[in-house]
Amino acid sequence: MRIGYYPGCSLLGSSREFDESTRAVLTALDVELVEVPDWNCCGASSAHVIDHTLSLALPARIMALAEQAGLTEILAPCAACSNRLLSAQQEIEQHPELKAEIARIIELPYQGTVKIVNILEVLDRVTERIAVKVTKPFAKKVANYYGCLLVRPPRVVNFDRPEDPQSMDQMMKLVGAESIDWPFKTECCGAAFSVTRTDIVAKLSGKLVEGAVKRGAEAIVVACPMCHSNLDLRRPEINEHLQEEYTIPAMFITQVIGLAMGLDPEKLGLQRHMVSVEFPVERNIPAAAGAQA
Amino acid sequence: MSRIGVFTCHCGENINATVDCAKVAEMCMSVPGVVHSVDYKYMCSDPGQRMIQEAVAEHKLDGVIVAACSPRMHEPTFRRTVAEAGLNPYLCEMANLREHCSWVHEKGQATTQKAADLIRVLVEKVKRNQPLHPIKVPVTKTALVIGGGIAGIQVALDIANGGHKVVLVEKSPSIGGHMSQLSETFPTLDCSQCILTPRMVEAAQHPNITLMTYSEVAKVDGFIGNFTVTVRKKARKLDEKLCTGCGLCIQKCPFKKIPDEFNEGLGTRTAIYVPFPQAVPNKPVIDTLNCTFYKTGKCKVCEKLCPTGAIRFEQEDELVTLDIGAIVLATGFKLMKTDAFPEYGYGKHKDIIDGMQFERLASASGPTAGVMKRPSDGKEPETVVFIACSGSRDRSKGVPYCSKICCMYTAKHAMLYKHKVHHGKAYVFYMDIRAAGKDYDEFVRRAIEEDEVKYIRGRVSRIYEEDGKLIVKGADTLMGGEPVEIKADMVVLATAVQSNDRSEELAQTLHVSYDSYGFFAEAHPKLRPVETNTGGIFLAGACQAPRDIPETVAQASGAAAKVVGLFSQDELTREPIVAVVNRQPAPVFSYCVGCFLCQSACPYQAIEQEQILARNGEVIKTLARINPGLCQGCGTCVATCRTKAIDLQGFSNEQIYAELMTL
Amino acid sequence: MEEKFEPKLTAFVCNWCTYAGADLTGTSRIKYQSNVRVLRVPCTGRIDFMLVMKAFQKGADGVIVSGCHPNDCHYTSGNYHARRRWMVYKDLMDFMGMDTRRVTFSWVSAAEGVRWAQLVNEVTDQVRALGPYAEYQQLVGAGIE
Amino acid sequence: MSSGTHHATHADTLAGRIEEATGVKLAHCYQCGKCAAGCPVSDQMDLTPCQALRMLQYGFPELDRRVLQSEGIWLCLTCETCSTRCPQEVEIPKVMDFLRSEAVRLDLAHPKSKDILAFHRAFLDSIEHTGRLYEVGLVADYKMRSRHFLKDVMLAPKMYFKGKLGLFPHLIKNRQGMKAIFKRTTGKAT
Repeated sequence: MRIGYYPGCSLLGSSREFDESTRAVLTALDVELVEVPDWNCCGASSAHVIDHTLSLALPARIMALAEQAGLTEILAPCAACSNRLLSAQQEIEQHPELKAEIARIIELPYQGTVKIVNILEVLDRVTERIAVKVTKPFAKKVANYYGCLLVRPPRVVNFDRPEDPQSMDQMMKLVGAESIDWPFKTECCGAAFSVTRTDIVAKLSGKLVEGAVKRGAEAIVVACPMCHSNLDLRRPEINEHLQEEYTIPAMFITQVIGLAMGLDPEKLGLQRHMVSVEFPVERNIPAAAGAQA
Repeated sequence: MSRIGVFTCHCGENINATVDCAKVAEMCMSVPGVVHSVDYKYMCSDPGQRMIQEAVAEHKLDGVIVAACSPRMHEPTFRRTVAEAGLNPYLCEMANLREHCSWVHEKGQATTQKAADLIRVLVEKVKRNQPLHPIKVPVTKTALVIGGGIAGIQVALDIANGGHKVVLVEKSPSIGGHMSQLSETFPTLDCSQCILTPRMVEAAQHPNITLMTYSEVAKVDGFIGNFTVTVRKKARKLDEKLCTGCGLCIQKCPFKKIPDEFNEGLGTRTAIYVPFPQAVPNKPVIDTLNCTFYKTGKCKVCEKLCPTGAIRFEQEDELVTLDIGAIVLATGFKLMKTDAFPEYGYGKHKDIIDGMQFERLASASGPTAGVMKRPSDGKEPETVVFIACSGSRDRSKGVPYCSKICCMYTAKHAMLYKHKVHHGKAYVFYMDIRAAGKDYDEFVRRAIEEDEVKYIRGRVSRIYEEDGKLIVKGADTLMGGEPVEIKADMVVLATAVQSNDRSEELAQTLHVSYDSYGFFAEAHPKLRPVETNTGGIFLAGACQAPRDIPETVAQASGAAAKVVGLFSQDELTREPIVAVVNRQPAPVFSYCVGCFLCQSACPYQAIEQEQILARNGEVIKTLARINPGLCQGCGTCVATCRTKAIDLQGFSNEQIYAELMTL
Repeated sequence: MEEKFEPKLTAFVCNWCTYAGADLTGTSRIKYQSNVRVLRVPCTGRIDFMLVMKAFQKGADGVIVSGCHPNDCHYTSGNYHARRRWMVYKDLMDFMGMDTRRVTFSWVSAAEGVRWAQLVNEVTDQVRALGPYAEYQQLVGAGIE
Repeated sequence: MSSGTHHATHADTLAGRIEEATGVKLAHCYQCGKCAAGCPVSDQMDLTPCQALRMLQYGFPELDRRVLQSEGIWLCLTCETCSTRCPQEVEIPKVMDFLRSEAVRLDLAHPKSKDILAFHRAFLDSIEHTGRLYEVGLVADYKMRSRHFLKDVMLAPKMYFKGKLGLFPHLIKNRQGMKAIFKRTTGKAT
């Protein structure tokens, strides 16, 4: 299987481990990733605040480049990126007069024919291969955290059900984990306020961490770099807000699957987390030195 | 040679002001075939009508044209006038000089000319008018009522008391419907079963009513006064004549773990069961999907124990054919299920229930004997949240319409809860309180003022479970949308009222229209609310739109009155404006070539196939035949017919072409 | 002196919507041009387009066909049949070299008295502008039908 | 049969401009408050979403102005919870986007939006120049704009040692093209 790949900016920097683990796991599953040439930032949560046309043009350039490279599908592991790409694609589709305008702005022909898929959709196609490769079942209780952008707005993403989604839970079952039943699967973590309104992030993400721990989870599994950085990088602020010392790690779904498939934790970028990925019973996952946040 | 009389009316000054009526009368005299032409101030007045009748006799008229107002106004008047003078009423036509001429044009030569033209056109038509006779159709004076809830019971009793036979068909094992499940009723809080069960018994014992429970309508043919209905009587696996309803079989049935439909899944029942103790008829049925014998081939405990030997495992469904004169649809509604609400947990929380489940919890005959216990652990709920408009007025995930009954029953539920749990707290989230009805708003105010139910104006965005409580996240829009969070023990969703399962299928079987939500369509939203567009088929209750008990009963009596009115005649008279297929002497028989294109065009299924047989029984020709009982006279088949074999009486090709020739 | 051309218009209208609508125009005393002659039929579904041809043959310069709005047909679906037939007929008319601008297909409900007056005025003006339909009448006169 | 005529929303009101730009018709909102009930930050807003929509429904200039000046519109996280649950399918996040850009355009933005705007501007500047987000540059730029020099100062070294912060930007090849996109949309080339 061969598929276009749009890592997005976060996966080059603050969420490198998502890129590393995605590549590691998909390579092990014989999925070939073809990076979109000379890709740019999708505009994230900033472009649409400042200028609407810009928020369409930036994703359109990425899709146009993919078309040029002969790609029919793009995997965008970052939930925010895939959401931006999908929204822009649909809006241009609904307003045909925009198509020419956008093509002029980005100086590239744009068809809008590339299919945008998220990491769960790609993993779902290779469940049989995953099942075969699971050698070290991830026998932990996990809280699956989907966040906002993977399932919302349903009219745009058309993926899983918008409340209480199930796709991650099924994937976790496949690799031996037990998913807790919790109500915060799609509650917002504070998203783009990570830098500007850390107080709000501490409160919203704090509710998630607390809720997961309270229900016995040993790890929070995510599929979005923004969610991950709020739950991981912002843990000190969360703990301060809650007056607690929560050490439950937040892991990317690809890291969990990678571990279950017996891949090298270092290749999965586990050492990069601020909250170390350590489990009291199982000791075979080496915690990187100085990983205590 | 025709002898036509033309009578031009001044209508006071209404026509005469712009049309020179005397001139028109004079001009008409020169039209070939016209032997008499006069004008008069008021043709519809007594002297005017007498003038026409005298002229018919005096001039031996064989056609009359009254040039006056719109035929939609006075055509029946003048047709009656000529009929009294001994002329066939269909030989009288009206020229519309008022609405289509004098009122819409300026005074002048052109207007007078147009008036004369309008008459001239009709002279040519009347020359070709045939005497027509009203069509008489016999009436079978037996009504079929489909649905045995309060609507169907009321219709059946009213028709039966009017002296006519009624067959009441109900798909479940007992009549009673949703009303039998209710605890108390608003706005009086009287016990639902106490007022309903006497009616159920009365219906069962009425000499004019035949109950067919556990039965469904399979097929309907025919037309008003003359329907042929096939009913599928589902096998109860029991000889109803032998069964005494002693209930021993039910007590001893070993399989007792089936979710009980009557208790909305809050209790269990056995595989052989009656839906509820007061069921009518009080005869059990065997649920073959759950019965151990049908699953494993062993058991038959009921058969062994039955003192009268009434159990019949081998019994099959039976088809019964009935001759019916009128049909009343009273198939009721269903409630949207709690699993339709993503943000309220897709129905996974046991303590989030719908309104009907609350009725069973509050009912003295319910699974808790009327004691407030929540479904998950049987504890008494100390805080209950009621959410109105769950799925109603929600174009996104529910239905866009208002379900009408929820405001009232939610107030009732909150009140009943407070009466049972005095120290409990009841909260109602609502958007608007729609309590228009006698004593309705007073009832809601009582809930708020006397029973201290807290009403919060806002929708609930989310419900989830935390530490054994249901966290209800709403907002109070009367406080600017301030978020409100309530930790509840139980949540009751007033879920939307929807049309019953398979109502579209039934509508198609009966050829009645239905709206996009599956509710049956009335013939006119204001003036014909209990009729359908199909003659002889009427509506009662919530199968037409959400409605409460008083409205349902009123509409049921209205539908019954329509049926009794229909049955008061031995024959139905219909306008003879119907299509006919022409007949020719053998060997042609008809110009019809049997393509049956007309059949697909006819909106009333009025076109049948007729075989012309030779003496030896051989089919010589298959022709279209129009059933005058079903034909409504639209003429679509006439325009569709390729060989011009069909014509429409009163608007025949000959007549219309003749009209055209004069223009 | 040549007289000003006044077109002859024939209108086929259904009894339940457009005829009643035209009645309402009258009761509302809304004035319109007097060139139209109305023929009442039960339903637009009754209108065989041979009738329209006949009208032209007999000297009509324009024809109006009007009935109930879609979904409002007194006979449930007669107007749909009329609409379908008109779509086919229009192409045929065009193919035969007849002027399709001379037939106006419209919906006027029983509540649209104003609309009926507008329709008649619009069509009258339009047909007046087109001039007499002499071509067809000459053809018919020459025995070509 | 239609007895009424369709009126266009008055384009001179904010509601009219919203409908024109986003296609969202504010008259659809019937004030049920479900948006405010589910919004993760409505408790911190000076105007809750339903309140803001209510004010806009009037079409009064003074109410339009109050909405544009509110802090609430800057707190919207675009999490789409409201639009997903709205029974009337009102796409509130689209409205919020438009309100923010109007507030900036008319110079009415709430003082507290300064930091949030500074962040978005720094973010976009970063991609305008490099094509991709340059996180170190973004943070430095944001600090300059917001004047929060010491905030998160301890986080960066940790991230650097985890390999999460690159000291140098990732440059895409067609940077001229990126600049052109910005020039053609935001209308400024910096």
